[in-house]
Parts: sequence; C-alpha cells; structure tokens
Amino acid sequence: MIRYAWLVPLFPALAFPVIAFITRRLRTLSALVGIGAIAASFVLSLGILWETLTSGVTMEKPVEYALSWLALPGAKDWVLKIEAGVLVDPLSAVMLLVVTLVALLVEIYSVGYMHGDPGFSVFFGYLSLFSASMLGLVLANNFFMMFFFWELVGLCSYLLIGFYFHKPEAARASLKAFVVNRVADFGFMLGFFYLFLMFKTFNFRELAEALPHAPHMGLLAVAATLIFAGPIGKSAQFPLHVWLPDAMEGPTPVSALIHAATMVAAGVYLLARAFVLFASIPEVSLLVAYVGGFTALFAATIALTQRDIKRILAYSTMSQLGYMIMAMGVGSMTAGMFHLTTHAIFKALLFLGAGSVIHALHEQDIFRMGGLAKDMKVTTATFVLGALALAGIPPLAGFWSKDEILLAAYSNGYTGLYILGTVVAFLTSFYMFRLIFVAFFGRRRAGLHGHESPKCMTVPLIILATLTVVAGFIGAPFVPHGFSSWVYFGEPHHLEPNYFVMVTSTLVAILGIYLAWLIYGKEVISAEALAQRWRSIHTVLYNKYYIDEAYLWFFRRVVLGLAEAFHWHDRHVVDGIFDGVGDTVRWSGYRLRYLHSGSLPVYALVFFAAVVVFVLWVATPVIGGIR
Amino acid sequence: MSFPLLTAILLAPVIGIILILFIPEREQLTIKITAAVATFISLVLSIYVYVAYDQAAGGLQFLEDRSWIPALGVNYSVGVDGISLPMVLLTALVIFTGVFASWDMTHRVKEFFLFLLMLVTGVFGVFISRDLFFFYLFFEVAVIPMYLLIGIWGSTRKEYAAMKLTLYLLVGSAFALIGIIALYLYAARQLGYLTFDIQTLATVQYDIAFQKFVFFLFLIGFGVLVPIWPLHLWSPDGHVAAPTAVSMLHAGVLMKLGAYGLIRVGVFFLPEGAKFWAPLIAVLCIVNVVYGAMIAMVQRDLKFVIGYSSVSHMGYVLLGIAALNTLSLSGAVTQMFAHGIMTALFFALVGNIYHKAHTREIARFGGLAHQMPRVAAGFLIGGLASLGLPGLHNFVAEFLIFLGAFTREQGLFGGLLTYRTLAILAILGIVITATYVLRVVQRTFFGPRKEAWDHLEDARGVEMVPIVVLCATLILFGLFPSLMGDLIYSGVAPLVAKIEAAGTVGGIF
Amino acid sequence: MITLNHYLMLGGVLFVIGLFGALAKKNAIAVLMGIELMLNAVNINLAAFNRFLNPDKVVGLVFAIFVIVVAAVEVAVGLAIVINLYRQRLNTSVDEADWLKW
Amino acid sequence: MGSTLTLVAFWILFVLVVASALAVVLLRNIVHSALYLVLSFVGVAGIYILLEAEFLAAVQILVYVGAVSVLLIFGVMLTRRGNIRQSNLFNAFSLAAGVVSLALCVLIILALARTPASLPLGSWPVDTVGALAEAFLGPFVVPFEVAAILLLVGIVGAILIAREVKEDK
Repeated sequence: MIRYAWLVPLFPALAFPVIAFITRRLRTLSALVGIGAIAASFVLSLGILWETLTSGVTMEKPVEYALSWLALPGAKDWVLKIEAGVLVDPLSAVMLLVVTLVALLVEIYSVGYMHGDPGFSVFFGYLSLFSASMLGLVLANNFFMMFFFWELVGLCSYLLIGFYFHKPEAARASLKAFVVNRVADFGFMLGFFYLFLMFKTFNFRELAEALPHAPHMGLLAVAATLIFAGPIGKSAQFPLHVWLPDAMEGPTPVSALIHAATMVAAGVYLLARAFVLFASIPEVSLLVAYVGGFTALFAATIALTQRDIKRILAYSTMSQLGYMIMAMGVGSMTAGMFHLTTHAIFKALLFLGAGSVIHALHEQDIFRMGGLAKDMKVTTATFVLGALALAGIPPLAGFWSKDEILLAAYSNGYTGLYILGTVVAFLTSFYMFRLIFVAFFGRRRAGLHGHESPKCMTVPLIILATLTVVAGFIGAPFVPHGFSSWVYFGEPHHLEPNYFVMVTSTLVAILGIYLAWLIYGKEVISAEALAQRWRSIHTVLYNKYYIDEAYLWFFRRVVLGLAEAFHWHDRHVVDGIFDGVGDTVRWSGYRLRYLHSGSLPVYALVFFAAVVVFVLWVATPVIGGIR
Repeated sequence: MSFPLLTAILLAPVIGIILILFIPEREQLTIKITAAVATFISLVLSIYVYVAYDQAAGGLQFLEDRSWIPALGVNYSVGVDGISLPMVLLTALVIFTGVFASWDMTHRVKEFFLFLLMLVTGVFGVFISRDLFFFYLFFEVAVIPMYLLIGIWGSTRKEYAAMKLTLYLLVGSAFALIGIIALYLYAARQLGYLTFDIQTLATVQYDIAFQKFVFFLFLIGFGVLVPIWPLHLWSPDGHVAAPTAVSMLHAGVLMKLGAYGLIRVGVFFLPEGAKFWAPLIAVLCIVNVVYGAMIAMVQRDLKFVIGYSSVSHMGYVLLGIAALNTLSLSGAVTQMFAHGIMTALFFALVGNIYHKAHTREIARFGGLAHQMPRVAAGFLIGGLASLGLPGLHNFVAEFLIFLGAFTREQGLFGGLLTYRTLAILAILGIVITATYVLRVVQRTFFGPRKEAWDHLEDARGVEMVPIVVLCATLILFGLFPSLMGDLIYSGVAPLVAKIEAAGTVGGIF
Repeated sequence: MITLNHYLMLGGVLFVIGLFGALAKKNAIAVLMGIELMLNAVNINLAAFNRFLNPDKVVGLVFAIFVIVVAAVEVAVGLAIVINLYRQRLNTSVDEADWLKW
Repeated sequence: MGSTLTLVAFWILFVLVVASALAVVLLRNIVHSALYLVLSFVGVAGIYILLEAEFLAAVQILVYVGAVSVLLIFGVMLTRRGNIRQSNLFNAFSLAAGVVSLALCVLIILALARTPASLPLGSWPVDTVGALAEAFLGPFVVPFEVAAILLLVGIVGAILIAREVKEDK
C-alpha cells in the first residue's frame, strides 16, 4: 500500500480537471466524481496507516521515494535538485487519514448543504483540488514540495472563501486571507532558503542528518524563526491571525474542512515535520511556545463576546491551534499532533453542526436563534457532544489530547504556560456553552423555527460524533501502543497519567459550563449588566483588539500612500526628466528655425561663404600659407 | 544539408505578408486566416525544433550559414541554443495567439496584419541570428512597425505613446549599435579579419577597460528595452496605447529582446564587464520590482496595472542576470518565457474586455465574473502566475532567480548591502504583487452583478484560443518544469562556465 | 608660352563672375545665367586639364559634354520652375521665393 | 600655330569672355544680359578651339549659343512684366555676394600664382571626334545612355512643371 501512496493526492487531483472540463453541467455526476475520488484516497490512506503500523515503518525508518522534478546539474556538483517525492511515516500516515476522512465526510455533507447552488459542480472541483493539495503537502518529502502544496492549499482557500464572490465581504475576505498568508509565506520561503544556503538540500531527512553539523547556529536560528512565520500565517497565530475569522464568509463545509480541520493544521504539521530543526534551538522553541500560548488566550478572550456562530467557532479554532503550537514549543510533538487529530474531528463536527443550523435558519447571529433543540434533535445532540469534547470533558476525544498538552507543559517545567492553558480551557468551555445555551436552548429570541437537515448532512454528523467519543482512546495514557508510540520525536515516550492535571482541567471545564448556564441558561446573572460593568474591556474584545483596524490603517495610509507617492514620482519626476529632454529639443528647434529664413539667395550665400572658409582652411597649408 | 527549419520559421510570416498584399482589403476574414495560418506554421515548426533539439549535446543547433557581404564579414547565419529556443517558442506562441486576439479588428485590417507579421519577423530574426549584423538588423525591423501599429491602431494618447516608445527604443538601439561596432572593430584588430559571427567574437579576449565601457553601452541599449529603471516609462505608456495583439507582442516578446541581448551579447562577450556592472543592475532591478509593483497598486486603468506589473516582473529577470550564477541565469531565462506568456494572456483578456466594454477603468467594473466567467478564470490564472503561485511556470522562474540571488555571496557598498538583502527585497515584491493583482481581480470580477455590463458576452469561439493556449502553456511548464529547465540549463551552462573562467572584477559599488 | 594656369585663371575668373551673378541677382533668369557661366568655367577647366595633364585620353572632354547635357536639362527644368513661379506670384524675384521657410 | 600667336589669341578671348560675362552680371536690362551671355559662350567656344577641342567647341556653339540662350530669352519673354530697363536688378545681398565672390577670386588667383605649372602641351589625338566616339560608345556607354534618359526625364519634367494648372482642380 505504501508503494501507492502517491496515488492518494492524485485521485482528487484528477477529479478537479474532470469536474471542471467534463462534468460541470452534470451536477450529480460532479459530486459523484469528487466523492468517489476522495473515497478512494480514504480507503488507500486506511491501508497505508494499517501497513505503516504493522510493517515496522517508524518515525526513524520512514519510506521515501522520489522523482526528479527540476535539476540543474552544474559543472562540478549539483547546483539544484528538486524532487517530487513521497515520505511515509506514521506522522504522515495519520495525517493522511485525518485529511481524507474529514474531506470525505465534508464532501458528502456538501451534497445537502450546497444543494441548489449554481456553483455546485465548481464547488466539488475546488474541494477536490484542495484535498489534492493538502494530501500532497502531507506526503511531501522536502521543503520545496511542501511549499509548493502549501501555496496551492492557500489558493484553494482563496477560491473557496471567495466562493460567493458576488458578496463583497467574501471577495474582500478571500483577498485578505491570501495576502496575509503571502506575508507569512514570504518568511517561510526565506527560511528554507537559509537552510538551502547552509545544507544545499531541501530534503527533510538529509536536513535532519546534516543539522548537527550546522556551520552557524545563529543562521540556523534565523532560518527556524523565518520558517515559523509560515505556521503563524497558515495556522492563524498572532499577529497574522486576522484572516481566519473573515474566512468564515465561505460556505460552511469549507470552513469545516479547510478553516478548522485540515488546512489551518498544515502549520502545525509543518512544525512537526521540521521538529528536529526547532528542537535543536531552544530559543526558537520558546518563541513558538509563547506565540502559541498567547494566541490561545487571545483568541479565547475574543470568542467570549462574538455573536456570529461561525466566528465563535473560528476564534475557538485559533485558540486550539494555539494549543497545538504551544505543544510543539514545549517539546511535545506527540501531544500537538494528537490534539490536531482529535480537534480535526470534533471541530469539523461543530462546524458542520453550525452549517446545519445555518442551512435551516439562514441566520448566523446566535442571539437571533434559540430553542433549536426542539427542532433539530440530531444536530443539537451532536453539536453538544462536540462542544463537550472541545471543552475537555472526559472521556471525549478533546479531553485526552488537551490534557496531554497541559501535561507536557506542566512536566517540562513551563508552569506559566500550564496555567495559561488551564485558563484557556475555562474560557473555552464558557464560550462554547454560552453558544449552546443561547442558540440551542432557551427561548426563541427572533421567532425563527428550524427543521432537521437531510440525511446526507446528518449522517456525517453522526459519524463524526461517534468518532469524537472513541478517537481519544487511541492516545489515552492507559492505552498501550497508542498514539504516542506511533508519532513521536526522539524516543517514543509515554507520559504517566497525572491525576492532578486531569482533575484540574476537568473541574475548570465544568466550572466554565456552570457559569455559562448561570448567565445564559438560567439567566440569574445578567449578561448586559456584566458588559456594562466592564464596558471598555467588552468593547475592546468585541472589536477584536482593533487589530484589523490597525492593519487597515497601515495598508490604506502607509502602503497606498507610499504607492501614490511613487506614482507621482514616476509620472512627474522621472517622466518629467525625460519629457523635459524632449521638450528642450523641441523648444530649441522652435527657436533655431528662424535661422532658416527660406530665402534662396541667403542659403546660396551661406553655402558659398562656407566653401570659401573651407577652402581657406584646407588650401592654406597646401599653397604654402599666407606669405 | 537538411531542411532549413529556422529560416522556414522566419519566412513563414514573410510569406504571410506577401500573400496578404495580394488579398483585397475588404476580404478581412481571408486576411485574418492567412495571418493565422502563417503564424501557425511558425508555431508548429518552433515546437518541432523545440522537441528535436538535442539537449544532451547542447550548444547551437540547426545551423545555417550563407555568406552575405563577405567584404564586411557579414553572414546570414542562424542557429538556436538553450537560451534562444525558449524565446523562439515564446514568440511563436504569442504571435499565434495574438492573431486570434485581434480577430475583432475591423479598421485597416490589411495593414495591421502586415505590420504585425513584419514585427514578428524581426523578433524571430533576433532570436535565431548568430550574426551580430543580422541581430541588429532584425532588432530594428522589430521596432519600426511598432510605431505604426501603436500610432494608427492604438488608444489613449496613442501618438504620444508611439513617439515616446520609438524614441526610447531608437536611442537605446543607438547605444547598442555603438557597442556592437566597438566589439566588431576590436575583434577585427585581434583576429586579423572582419567578422560579425557571435561565436567567433565570443572567443576574443577583450581587455577590462574596454569591457567596462562597452558593457555599459549595452546596459543602456538593451536596458531600455528590458526596461530598466529609470528608462522604463515608455513601456506602461506603450502598453496602454497599443492594440491588443501589439501589447501582447510588446510586453510578451519585445521586452525580452532587451534581456536576451543583455545575456547573449552583454554577458556572453563581456563577462568581466558584466561583473563590474552587476551591482548596479542588482540595485536598479530592485527599484524595478518594488517601485513598479507599488505603482501598479494605485493604477485605475487595467492596462496600466499590467504595464507596471511588467516593469516589476522584468526586474526579476534583471536580478537573475545580475546574480550571474547558474540558478539565477536559468531563472532569468525561464522568467523571460513565463512572463511573456503570462503578460500576453493578460493583455489578450484585457483587450477582450476593452473591446466589448469600451473602457478599462477598474472602478467602473465589478462583478464581471457573472457575465464573463471564462475571462475571469483566465485572468485569475494569469494573476496567480503573476504572483508566483506554484504549479504555474512563473513560480519556477521566480524561485530560481530568488534562490540564485540569495545564494550569491557578495557584498555591495562595502558590505552594507548584499545580494541576499536584495533577494529578500525582491521576494517582498511578490507580496506586493499578490496584493495588487488580487485587488484588481476582486474589484473587476468579484462583487455583485452589475446590470450595466449584462450586454457583455463571455469569450467564446476564436477568442478562447489565446486563453486556452496560454493558460495551458503556463500550467504545463509549471507542473513539469524540467521540460524547459533542462533545455535552458544546456544554454546557460556554457555561459556560466565563461563567467567563472573570467577574471575577478570588483563591482562598481 | 601658354600654360595650364592661363586657362585655369580664365576658368576661375569666369566662375567667380558667374557666382556673383547667381548670388547677387534678383531675377531668377539672371540667376540661371550666372549658373550657366559657372558651368562654362568648369568646362574650360575640364578641357584644359585634359589637354595638359592627360592628353592621351579624352576623358575630360567626355565629362565636359556630360556637363553640357546636364546644363541643358537644368536650364529647361529651371526655366519651367521659373515660369511656374511666375504664374503663381506674378514675378520672378528670388528674394520673395521663401517657401523653404519653416 | 605659333605660341605667341596662341597667347595673343588667348588674351583676346580672355578679355572677350570676362568682359561679356561681367556685362551679363552687371547690366540692368535682362535682354542685354542675355545677349552678352551669347557673346560669352562664343568666346568660350574659341577657347576650346585654342585647346584643340574642336568637337567641344561645336557642341558649345550648338547647345549653349543655339539652345540654352534661346531658351533663356524665351523665359525672359514669358515672364516679362514692368519696365524692361529695370528687369535685372541686384538683390539685397549683393554686397555680401560681392565679398564672398571676391574672396573666392583672390583665393583662386593666389592658388594659381603659387602653383608652378609649366607643363608642356603633350601629344593630342588628331582625331578627337573619333576618340570621343570611341570613349562614348566604349567605356562610357552606360553613362551615355543614362544621360540620354536624363534628357528625356528633364524634358518631361519641364513640361510637367510648366504646364498650366487647371483652376477647377
């Protein structure tokens, strides 16, 4: 099976042109092609994971094969050798499965959600293209290929956010997402350029082998920091997080697939792939950990005040991604990847649930919902299950993975980050249940009535909900040969269950739920009064710390101002100089033309006078000068 | 002697010209079909030469040699190598699609296609010439029809733009001519006989002071055509004024003549001179990249955006030339090809829109993707190529150039600035590019449907030819870059060998 | 003893007189006359040089005859121009023929 | 012919040619100028005879005296207007023209005076006409034909230029 891993991205990659050029008019067929391709990839991924775990392929002994993509031989040794290769180890095998699973479910779900949309076929085309790029990214065996697919993933994100391109907000959001990611990719690209400068290769394994012999640690740190810019952008970490909430303008299945489960996790995946690089420079690791931790807290605080159901989930995604990055930073790749896996499942569940609600109500403001539990039983049940997982209630998936991160921070001595993580866990359960109590229970605030979604939408919800319950056990501390013995860095380690951490985080989560119930469920504490009391804080949070405004100011005033200045300079200074040369010539021509009186005698006279002078000049020496 | 393929490529448009002369003006369709067939023959032959070129052997192939003015050492000799062959293919692709892009032309059709074919004959000639005399001759043949094409069929201050362009280019070519004559005479003194043959001239050892001087002449002469800042202003004005097919050829191919000349004549003959002036080129090209991109951001006319983006993108080519190593020079040649295709695509699409909407003002558009989805898709692909998205050919080019410049260890201004710093600034350029390209896409094609543009029809029929051919080229070479990379490497390798063999020369800064 | 210089002297003086006539006269026909004198002077020189320097070939005479031919044509065309000028301006003064002006 | 006699004949012709040429230039009546021009041409023909170029002399008489002068007189007649006594005046630049001409004259005479030229008369073909004929139909045949074409073109051109312009056009 591993030998055919390259087929995994190829199926959906072929589905895209087929849908775009052949079946675009035939909606059902398009959907079938897209779903069929991703289903094939899913089956193949299952096989790959199975073979990986049973045939002794480990993190140290991956399977790698490659074709030459572009090579410049050079006179003596290779100048450049870029390979299109496949690297299969447990890390990529797990990731493949996660991506194909979520993608498959989302595509099935989309059949219902996108029903009747004029761009139905195109949507499946884009989804296929995205899946292909994402799977390519996962399988990449070198930085170049990773960057290649990284950018393609960004493109698909752009296309899908802007799917409703007739909405100006969607068009703006897609632009913003692409440009912000471009800024991050600029850093990423520079980062692996520095690596190439030092080691003359892009290949992960060759880099890992050469890393101990790095010529210059400072340069290596620069490279690592720059590469980290990539994840900051793609995984929406502070300060390049601004695109993710706006990205919710895209169709909800897209938000579930791309902006919750897979693409935003690419940043985390990159950190895991290049973990050896980060692990070798503690200072950069620390930076990674603090950026992650800060983002987790930062995003959670913003989520407290938002009213849009998808935006709340978006901020929660940011916050959870912060967790994962923090896990990478504190040195536990296992915990980060484990949380990535479980989070992909329950966040996809939450987004699809939100999509189900939006599909029924055509409304995204939670304060205009209410009482949905009566109308949409399946959706409500699965959504609550997802929220419980996110909040970290045992024994659901989120509990185990979040716990492992907190444990890693705690046991590796990052007490500050551990406390921060616990606070975030409290905030998370609070804002999630604020959403649930407001939207699903309580009174119908705007009198909107929902209806349960069709089967093709609820079945994926149920599958994901089931997985939410069971997926945690693959990595639970008491399970032998679980997740931590597949995906690890260095030694396969097995953290002892720490009951202090477990109990604290569970209690904190329950506290959050209770508080949310008090305020929004029973309404014994007035939310308005609280907002009034801490008015300034509420305003700042509601406006997302005014970071968007700051960027907008920077772009409008500084960048566009500079551009206008350059334009003026070009048109008036540079062009002025060259036009000035032309004008001088023209002006002197206008003046000099008066020399040409047009009178023939004068012309003839001047001509012969010149002859005389010329003859004098030439002939004088010949005839012996003036004697 | 085998069939003279290269001469056939050159003569196909000439025969087209002769045939069109005999077609009455009113039979417009016949004229267009004749032009299309002539350029199609060139295209097919170019593709054949491209495929048949022996990459393993490298060097100049498909040679033809005929004595022309023996007394002056002028020979009609043609041949292609790994640098010129992609350019020949580029020219063939752009002119073939350009003919289809001007299918709607109704004003003085006969003369238009005559001049267009004449122009392209000159361009082909420059790329296949192995004789400096013919190189220059064809160079001039390419410039003059441009004046008429813009002056007669243009728009938006066409007379001014035509005059400006012609003056800039002629002044530039005068500098180049002085340089060529200097080379010729110097070589004649060394060799003892007169010759314009490029390979022979390249074997001559020119002394350093001479190299510095003559390279400077070439830098100005060919630099105008690239265009290098601050000699760039003819290009946005010219692009905007020119009719669609001419814009395509102009931005797609003519600008590459400059870069090609700089590589083929400048760097190849005068490696020490190139090393001396490289820092200047490197600094100026960054101005090109950043300054051009910034200005493109605030343009209100679609064509101006693309015009300035060309200035910006050709800066990458210059950076590739300035860095003078295998990676960067391969990248520069790749970029010449890729940018040519991309910008031709852009101009074809803008021409299509302009022809139907009679305006190019971005602010008046919006939501055009509703009425013209195919045009929008083409434009998006062009835009993505422009911002260097992987999977499209421009990415390969820019990547090679950046990596080449990035890995070059040399300081400028006494170490105050390095090629690495410049490469970083150039990479910043692609961020700016992304911003302005996508902003244009957003403001032109996205947004709510505007009733005012409901009469616009989407591209179809022959209008699809440029879009499909050019997009397919970008994607093909973007996904499989070694199809062209190996060829370009075979052309660049001797060049780099020559640069490395040349003595060390301190840069101007 | 007559020498080449005698003839050249005659040619030179005749040329200068013709030149003065061509430059100083107002009437276009007089200007033409001056030009004819100059051409005659040249012919004298051609014939003289031929006779003295290169007597075994008659190249100078051949040239002189060509000059005469050209002079005849020139007079014919020149007079045609003068007549045309006269039709349009009703005089033949070269002072007023300033159409070459900017 | 004795050399002294030749010299005397030369000086007589010299005076005749220069005097009549001066008369052409200086007289104020264009008809008189034209007549003196004829005289001058005849003098030049005499010079040709002195140079033993009889054919050239004949051509000179035929073409200049016979054709060119007549043409010029026709020109005078066709453009006659106003007082004939004032028909050949100097223009405003006559002084400058005089200076330039005089300067050139001095230059030529100086150059001649300083050139030692005591070349003897060499052998000269008895039959210059035959020699000319061989030259024209031998090495100079192409220019000869071109000259013929030039004459034709000149005639056509003259007719074209002098033709009456139709008003209605």
